[in-house]
Amino acid sequence: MSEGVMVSALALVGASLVGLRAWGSGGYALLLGLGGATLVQAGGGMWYGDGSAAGVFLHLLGLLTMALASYVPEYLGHHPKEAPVYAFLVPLFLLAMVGVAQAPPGLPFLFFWEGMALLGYLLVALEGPKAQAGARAFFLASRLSGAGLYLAFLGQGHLGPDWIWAGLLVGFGVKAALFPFHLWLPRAHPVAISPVSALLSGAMTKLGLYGLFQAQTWFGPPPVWVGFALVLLGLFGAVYALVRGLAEEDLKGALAYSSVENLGLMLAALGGYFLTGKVLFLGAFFLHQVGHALFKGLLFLGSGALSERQVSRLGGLWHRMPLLGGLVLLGMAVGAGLPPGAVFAAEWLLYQGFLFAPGLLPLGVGALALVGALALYFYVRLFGLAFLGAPRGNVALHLGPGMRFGLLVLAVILVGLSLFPQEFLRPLGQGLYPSWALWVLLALAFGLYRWLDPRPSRSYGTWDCGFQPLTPRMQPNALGFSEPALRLFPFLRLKVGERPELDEPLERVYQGVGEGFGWATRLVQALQSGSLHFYLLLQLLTLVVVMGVVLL
Amino acid sequence: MLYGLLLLPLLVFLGRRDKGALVRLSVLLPILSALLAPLLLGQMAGPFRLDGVGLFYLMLTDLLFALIALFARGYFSEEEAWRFYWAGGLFLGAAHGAYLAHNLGVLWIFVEGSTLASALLVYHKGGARALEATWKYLMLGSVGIALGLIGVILVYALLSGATLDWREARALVGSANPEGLKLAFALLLVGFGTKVGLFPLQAWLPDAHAEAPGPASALLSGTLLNVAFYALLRYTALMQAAGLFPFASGLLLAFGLLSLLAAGFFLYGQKEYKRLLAYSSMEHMGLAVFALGLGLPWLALFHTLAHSLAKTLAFLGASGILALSHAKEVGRVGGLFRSLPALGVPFVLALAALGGLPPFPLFFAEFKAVEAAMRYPLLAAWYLVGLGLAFAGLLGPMTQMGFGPGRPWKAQGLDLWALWLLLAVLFLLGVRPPVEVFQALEVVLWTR
Amino acid sequence: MTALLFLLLAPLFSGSVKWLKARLTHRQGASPLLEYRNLAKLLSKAWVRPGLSTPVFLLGPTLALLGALAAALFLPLLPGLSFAGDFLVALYLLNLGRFFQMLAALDTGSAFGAQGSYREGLVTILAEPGTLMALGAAALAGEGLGLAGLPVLGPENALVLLLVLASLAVALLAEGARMPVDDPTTHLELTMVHEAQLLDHGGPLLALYELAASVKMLFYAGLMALLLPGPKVLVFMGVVLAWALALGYLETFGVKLRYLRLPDFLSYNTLFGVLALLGAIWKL
Amino acid sequence: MEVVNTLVLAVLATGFLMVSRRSLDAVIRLYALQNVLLALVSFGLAKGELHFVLAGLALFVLKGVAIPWYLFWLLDRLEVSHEVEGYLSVSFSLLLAGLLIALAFRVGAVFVLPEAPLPQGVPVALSLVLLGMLSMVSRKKAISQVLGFLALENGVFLLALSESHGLPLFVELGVALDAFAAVFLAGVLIFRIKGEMGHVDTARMRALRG
Repeated sequence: MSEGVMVSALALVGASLVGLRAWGSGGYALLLGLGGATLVQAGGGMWYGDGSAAGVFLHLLGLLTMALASYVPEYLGHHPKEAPVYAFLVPLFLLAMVGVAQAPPGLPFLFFWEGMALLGYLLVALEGPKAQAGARAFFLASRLSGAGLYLAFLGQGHLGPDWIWAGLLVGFGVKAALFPFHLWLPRAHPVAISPVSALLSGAMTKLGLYGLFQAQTWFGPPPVWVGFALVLLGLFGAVYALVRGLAEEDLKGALAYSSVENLGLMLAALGGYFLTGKVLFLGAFFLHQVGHALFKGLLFLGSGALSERQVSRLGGLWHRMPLLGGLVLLGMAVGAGLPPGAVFAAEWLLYQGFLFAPGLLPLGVGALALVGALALYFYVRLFGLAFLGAPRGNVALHLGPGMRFGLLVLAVILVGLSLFPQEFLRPLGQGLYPSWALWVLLALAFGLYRWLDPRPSRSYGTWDCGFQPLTPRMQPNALGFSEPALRLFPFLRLKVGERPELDEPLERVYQGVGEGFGWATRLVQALQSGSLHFYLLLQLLTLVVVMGVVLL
Repeated sequence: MLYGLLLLPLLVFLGRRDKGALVRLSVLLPILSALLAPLLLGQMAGPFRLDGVGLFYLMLTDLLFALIALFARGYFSEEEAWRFYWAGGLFLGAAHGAYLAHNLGVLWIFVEGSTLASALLVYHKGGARALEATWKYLMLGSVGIALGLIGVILVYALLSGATLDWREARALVGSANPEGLKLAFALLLVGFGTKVGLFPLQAWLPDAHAEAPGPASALLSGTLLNVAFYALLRYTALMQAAGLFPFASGLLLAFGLLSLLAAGFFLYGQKEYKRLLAYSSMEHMGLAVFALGLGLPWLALFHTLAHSLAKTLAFLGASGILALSHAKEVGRVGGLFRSLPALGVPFVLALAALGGLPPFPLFFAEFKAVEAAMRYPLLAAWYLVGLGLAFAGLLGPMTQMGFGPGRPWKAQGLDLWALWLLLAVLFLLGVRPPVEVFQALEVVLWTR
Repeated sequence: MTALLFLLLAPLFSGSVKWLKARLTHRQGASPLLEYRNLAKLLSKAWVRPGLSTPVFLLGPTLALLGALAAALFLPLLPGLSFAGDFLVALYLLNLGRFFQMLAALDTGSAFGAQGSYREGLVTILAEPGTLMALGAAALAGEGLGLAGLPVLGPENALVLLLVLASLAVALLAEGARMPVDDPTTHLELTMVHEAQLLDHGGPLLALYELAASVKMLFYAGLMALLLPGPKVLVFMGVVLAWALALGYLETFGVKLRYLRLPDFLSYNTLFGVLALLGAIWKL
Repeated sequence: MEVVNTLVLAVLATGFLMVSRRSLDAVIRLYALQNVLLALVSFGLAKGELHFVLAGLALFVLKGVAIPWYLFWLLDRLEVSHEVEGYLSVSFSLLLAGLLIALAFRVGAVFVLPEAPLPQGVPVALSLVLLGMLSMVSRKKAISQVLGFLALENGVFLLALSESHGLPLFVELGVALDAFAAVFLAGVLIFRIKGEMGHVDTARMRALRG
C-alpha cells in the first residue's frame, strides 16, 4: 500500500469521526477533500506508473470524493436528523472501497467487500421506509456476490478453473450489474440520497469490474467461455437496461438503468479483452470506467438538487436554474455517448476492438450501435422532459454554493478527460482519434451560436397549430415519450392506459423464485407444528435414523 | 477452592427478594468468579478440575451473566425481579458445575441441572404461552438428556467401568471397542444435540426463547446452549482420541449442515423477532457443530464465543425493544435505527453480525469454515447456500425494524450502554480475531 | 475540403430534387438555383424565439449543421482528415447533431415537436445498427478500418459491398427523412418526423436545418461513392445525380409508409448490415 | 442369577402393562412396582458391594415411594379424570409396544458390551426406553407424559446396571436427584397448567408454532 493511500485512509477515518460531531464544519469537508485529493494523486501515480487497475479505481474514487467533500455537508442540511450518521458512514464506505482495491484476494478482500456491503446497505436503508425494498435487494445481491467470491477465493486447489471463474463471474458480476443479476441496482441506487447514489453507481459498481480484471492476475487466464459470457451478457444487458430504463419514470431510476447499460459495455469490453488480449478493449474498459464515474456522479449529484424525481412531474427546470441545466446537459450528452465525450472515446475503442476481433465478435458492432441509438433516445427523453419545455408541476430546487462547487469539480474534470482522453490512455500505449478536430468543431459551434443569438429575433408563443393554446399537459409524459420505442422490444410489455403497467418477464422469474422459496419455507415451518407429541416423535425418529446409520 | 467457585453463584440467594441487592449480587458474584477462575486454572477437587476450555466457557458465561443481570434491572419490575435473579443464580451454578466438572457423569448431571434451572427462567411468572413453552422444553430436554445418559453409561461400560474422568477416559478410550463408542456417540449426539438445538431436535428452542422474558432469552441463547455444546465438545474430543473422528465428523457435519439449512427456512418470514433470534441461535449452533465436524475445535470455540456475544447483544436489544414497545411482532416495530439510535444501531448491527458480516467475528468464523469445508466443495457450496438462506431470513426484519415505518419511542431506564459495550467487544474480536488463543485451547481437547 | 464542397452543393441538391418533382408532376418548377437565394433570404431574416425556449433551442440547428459538416470532413473524396475508425466518429457526429435537434424540438414545450423528437429517435434506433454494421463490414473488407481504405466494388467483394450499398441507401432515406420514411413536403404535423421538429425554428435557424438535412444526404451519397470504382469526385457527382433522380421519382410516385410500418421497412437495413458483416467475416 | 433374570423379566412385564392400562392410578402403581423390582435387581447384583446397595436403596426410597406418592397426591389435587387419554387405542398401543419390544430384543445384542454383567438386562432396558418414548409420544395428559419419561429413565437405570455395574455412586445419586427434581418441577408446572388453562391436555397446547 502506498503512502498516499495510507494518508487518505487516515483522512477518511478522521472525516468519519469528525462527521459524527460536526458534519457541517469545514473540518469535515477538508478531511474528506484531503482524502479525495490524496486518493486522486496516489491512484493516478499507480495508473500512470504501471497501469494498475487499482490505480484507475482509486483515481476515480478520489475524484468523486473531492466532489462530495464540497457537496455533502451542504446537502446533509436537508437531513438534519440523520446527517451525523450519513457523515459518519460515507467516509467509512469510501474507506471500505479503498480497502477492496488494495486487499489481496482472500480474507482481507472479503472483509472489505462484505464490510462495503454492510455500509452500503446502511447508507441506502437510512433513507427511510421507502428505501426498504431497495436496501434489501442491495444487501441480498451483495451477499450473493460474496458467496460467489467465497467459492472462487477458497476453491483454489479444490475446484477447477471453470468453477473458480463461475464463482468470480457471479461474485463480481453481481456487483457490476451483469445481466441477469442486475435487477438489484435500479432498485437500490435511486432510493438512496443522491451523494450515496453517486458513490454506488459511480464507484462501487466499478469494483466488480476491477475484481474481474484483477482476477486474471490472481487466478490465471480465464477459460474462453468467460470472455464469451461477458461479451454476450454485457451487450445484451446494455440493450436490455436501456430499454427497461426507457420505461422508468423516476429520474434517478432511469439513471440507475443507464449505469447498468454502461457497466454492460464495460463488461463486454473486458470480455473482449479476455478473448483477444487486445489493448483496444482495455482502453475502452478503463476509459469508460472513469468517464462513467464522472458523468454519473455529476448526474446523480445534480438530481440531488430536485425535490421531485418523477420525470412526468418535472419540466422547464432550465429556466429556474440554468447552471444546473447546463451541467446536467453536459453529463447527459457525455452519457449518450456523443463525441467528443470520454464515453464516446471509450465506445469508439470498443467498436474497433470488436471489428478487429476474430470469429463472430464483429457482430457486436450492431449491438453497440443499438446501444448508441437507444442511449440517444434515453437521454433526450430525460433531459428534454425534465429540463426543457413547460413546467408540469411545482418542484423545489436547492443548490447551494457548496453543492454547486461539487458539481463544477466533476464537470471540469469530465471536460478535461474528454479534451485529452489520450493522456489517460498513455499507460496502455493506446492511441485515439485526433480529438482536437472535435474541439475545433465545438469551437465553431460556439461561434455560430454567438452569431445566431444576437441576430434579430422576436419572442412569440410556441406554435400551437392555430387551435387552442398549448398547456403543459400536452407535452408527452415520460412514458408517452418512450412508448413507441418500447413497442420494438418484445421482452418488455408496456400496457398504456390510465395507469400504465409494465410487465417484465425477468422480474417475474425472480418473483417466481421468491415465491417458490416462500412456499418451501412454509413447508419446513410446518414442522414446528406446536404439537409436543410430534416433536417427541421427531426426536424418536432422529434417534432411530442415527442409530440406523451407525449400525448399518 | 473449586467447590467455592461452584457454589459462588448460589450466594445470590442472600439477596432474598430485594431487587437492589439481587442486582448487585448477580453482577458482582459472576465478575468475582471470572476474576477468580483464572487463578484456579489446572486445580482439581474431587470430580472437578478447571482446564483451559472450561475456563474459557466459565469466564464467558460469567461475564455475559453479569452484563445481562445488570441490563435486566431495567427490564423487570421490583416485584418480579427476584424470580429472574433466583433462577439465574441456579442456572449460573449449574453452568459453573458443568464447566468445572471433569467427570463425564457429573458433567451430565449439571447439564441436566442447567435444563431445570433454565426451565425456571423460561417459566418466570407464567401465563399460558410461557407454561406451554416451559413444558415442551422440559419434556424434550429431559428425554434428550436421558438419551445422552445412555451414551454416558455406554462410554463408562466401554471403559470397563474404570473411570469417568475425562482426561483418564481420553487415555483409555483408544483401547475401547470402537463399534460401541460409535453407538454411544450417536446417542450422545442426539441427546445433547437436543439441548444444543440441532435440527430436527430443535422444537423447544424457538418456543423457550420467544416466551422467556428478554434477559432470560439472552441467557438461554448466549450461555445455556454453550453448556450442552461444551458437553458435545468433550465427547467429540474423546472420539478423536479414540481415532474415530472421521465417523464423528460425518455425523456432526450432517447435523450441522441440516440445522443450518433448516434454520434458513425457519428464519424466513418469521413474524416475531424473538423467535427469529431463536432460529438464528439454531443456525449458529449448527455452524459451531459443523466447525467441530470439520476437525477445527478452535473454530467451534471461537464461533460459540462470537455467537454468544452477538446473540446476547441481539436479545438484550430485543428485550429493550419489547420493554419499550410491548410488541412482539417485527411488523409493529420500525425505524429504530433512525428514531432511537442508542438502541437501534446496536440491534441492527447485532443482526448484521449474526448475518456473518464484517467487521464482526462471525464473518471470520464462517470464512474459516468455508475454507476448511472446501476439501469437499459440495459441502462448502451447501454451507454457502445455508448462510444465504439464513441471511435472507434476517434481512427482512432487520430492515423493517431498523429502517421501516414505525412509531418512535423514548428509551427510559434501560442500561443501553451495555449494548454498546458488547458491540465494541464484537468489533474488536472481528477486526483482530485472537486465533492463537483458541488454537492454544484446542491443545486441551485434541490429541495430536 | 469535402465539407466545403458539401456545403456548396447542398442547396443545389435539394433544389434539383424539388425541381425534378415539379417537372414530374407537370409543373414548371422553380430553378434549382432558387434554393441559394432562398437560403440567403432565410439567413437574413429575424427568427422567432418561443417563450419557453432555452439556449438548447439554438444549439439544435447549430450542431445539426456542424455535426453533419464535420462528418463530411472525414470523407476522403477530397483531401481531408483520415484515420482508422474515422467512420465511427463521423456517424456519431451525426448523432451529436441529432441529439440537439431532438432536444431543441422538446425545448419549445410543443406537443408536435416532442412527437417529431421521439419519432426521430425511433428511426435512429431502427436505422443505426444496420448502417454501422454495414460500414463495419466495408471497413473489414478493406484495409485499416478507415474511410480512406475502403474497398471498391469488384467481383471479389461484390456481395458484401452490394449489401453495404443497399444498407446505405436505406440509411440515406432514413437520415434524410425522405420517402418512404418521412415526407418532406407534408404539412400535417401528425405525420411528420423531421419537419415536426423544425416547426418553431424560423429564419436562419431553418436555413441551418435545411442545409444540415441536405448535407447529411450528401454524406451518405459520398459514402456510397467511396465504394464505387472510378475517380472519387466524378463518381460522387454521379451518385448525387442518381439520388436526385431517384428521390424525385420516389417522392412523386411512392407513398409515405405508415409510421407504425416503419420497423418493417427499416429492418431491411439491419438485415443488410448483418448479412454484410457476416459476408465480410467469412470473406464471401 | 436366576432370580435376577426373573426380576428383569418382571420389570419388562411392568413396563408392558404400563402401556396397556387405561387408569392412571394403575400406571402409577405399576411404576412403583417397577422401581421396587429394579431395586431388587440392584440388590441382587450387589454381591456385597455397598454401592449397589446404596443405589438400590436410593432408588427404592426416591422412585419407589416418594415419586409415586407425589404423583398420587398430584392426581388427587388436580381434579381431572384418572383416565389415560391417548392418540392410540389400547390394542394398537399394545401392538406397537410388542413391536418395539421385539425391536429392542432384535437390536439389543448390538448394545451388549463384552464385559456386561447382566447381558439379559440390556434388551429389557432398551424396551423400557422405547416404551417410555411411546407413552410420551402417544399420551395426551401431561401427567402420563411424566410417567412415560420416568419409565424411560428407569430403562436408562437398568441399562447402567446391566452394562457396567451401574455408574459411580455420586453420579448415580446425582442422576436420581436430577430425575426427582425434574418430576417435582413437572408437577408444579402441571398444577399451573391446570390453573391457567383448565386442563392438563398437552395435545391442546399448540399456541406456539411456526
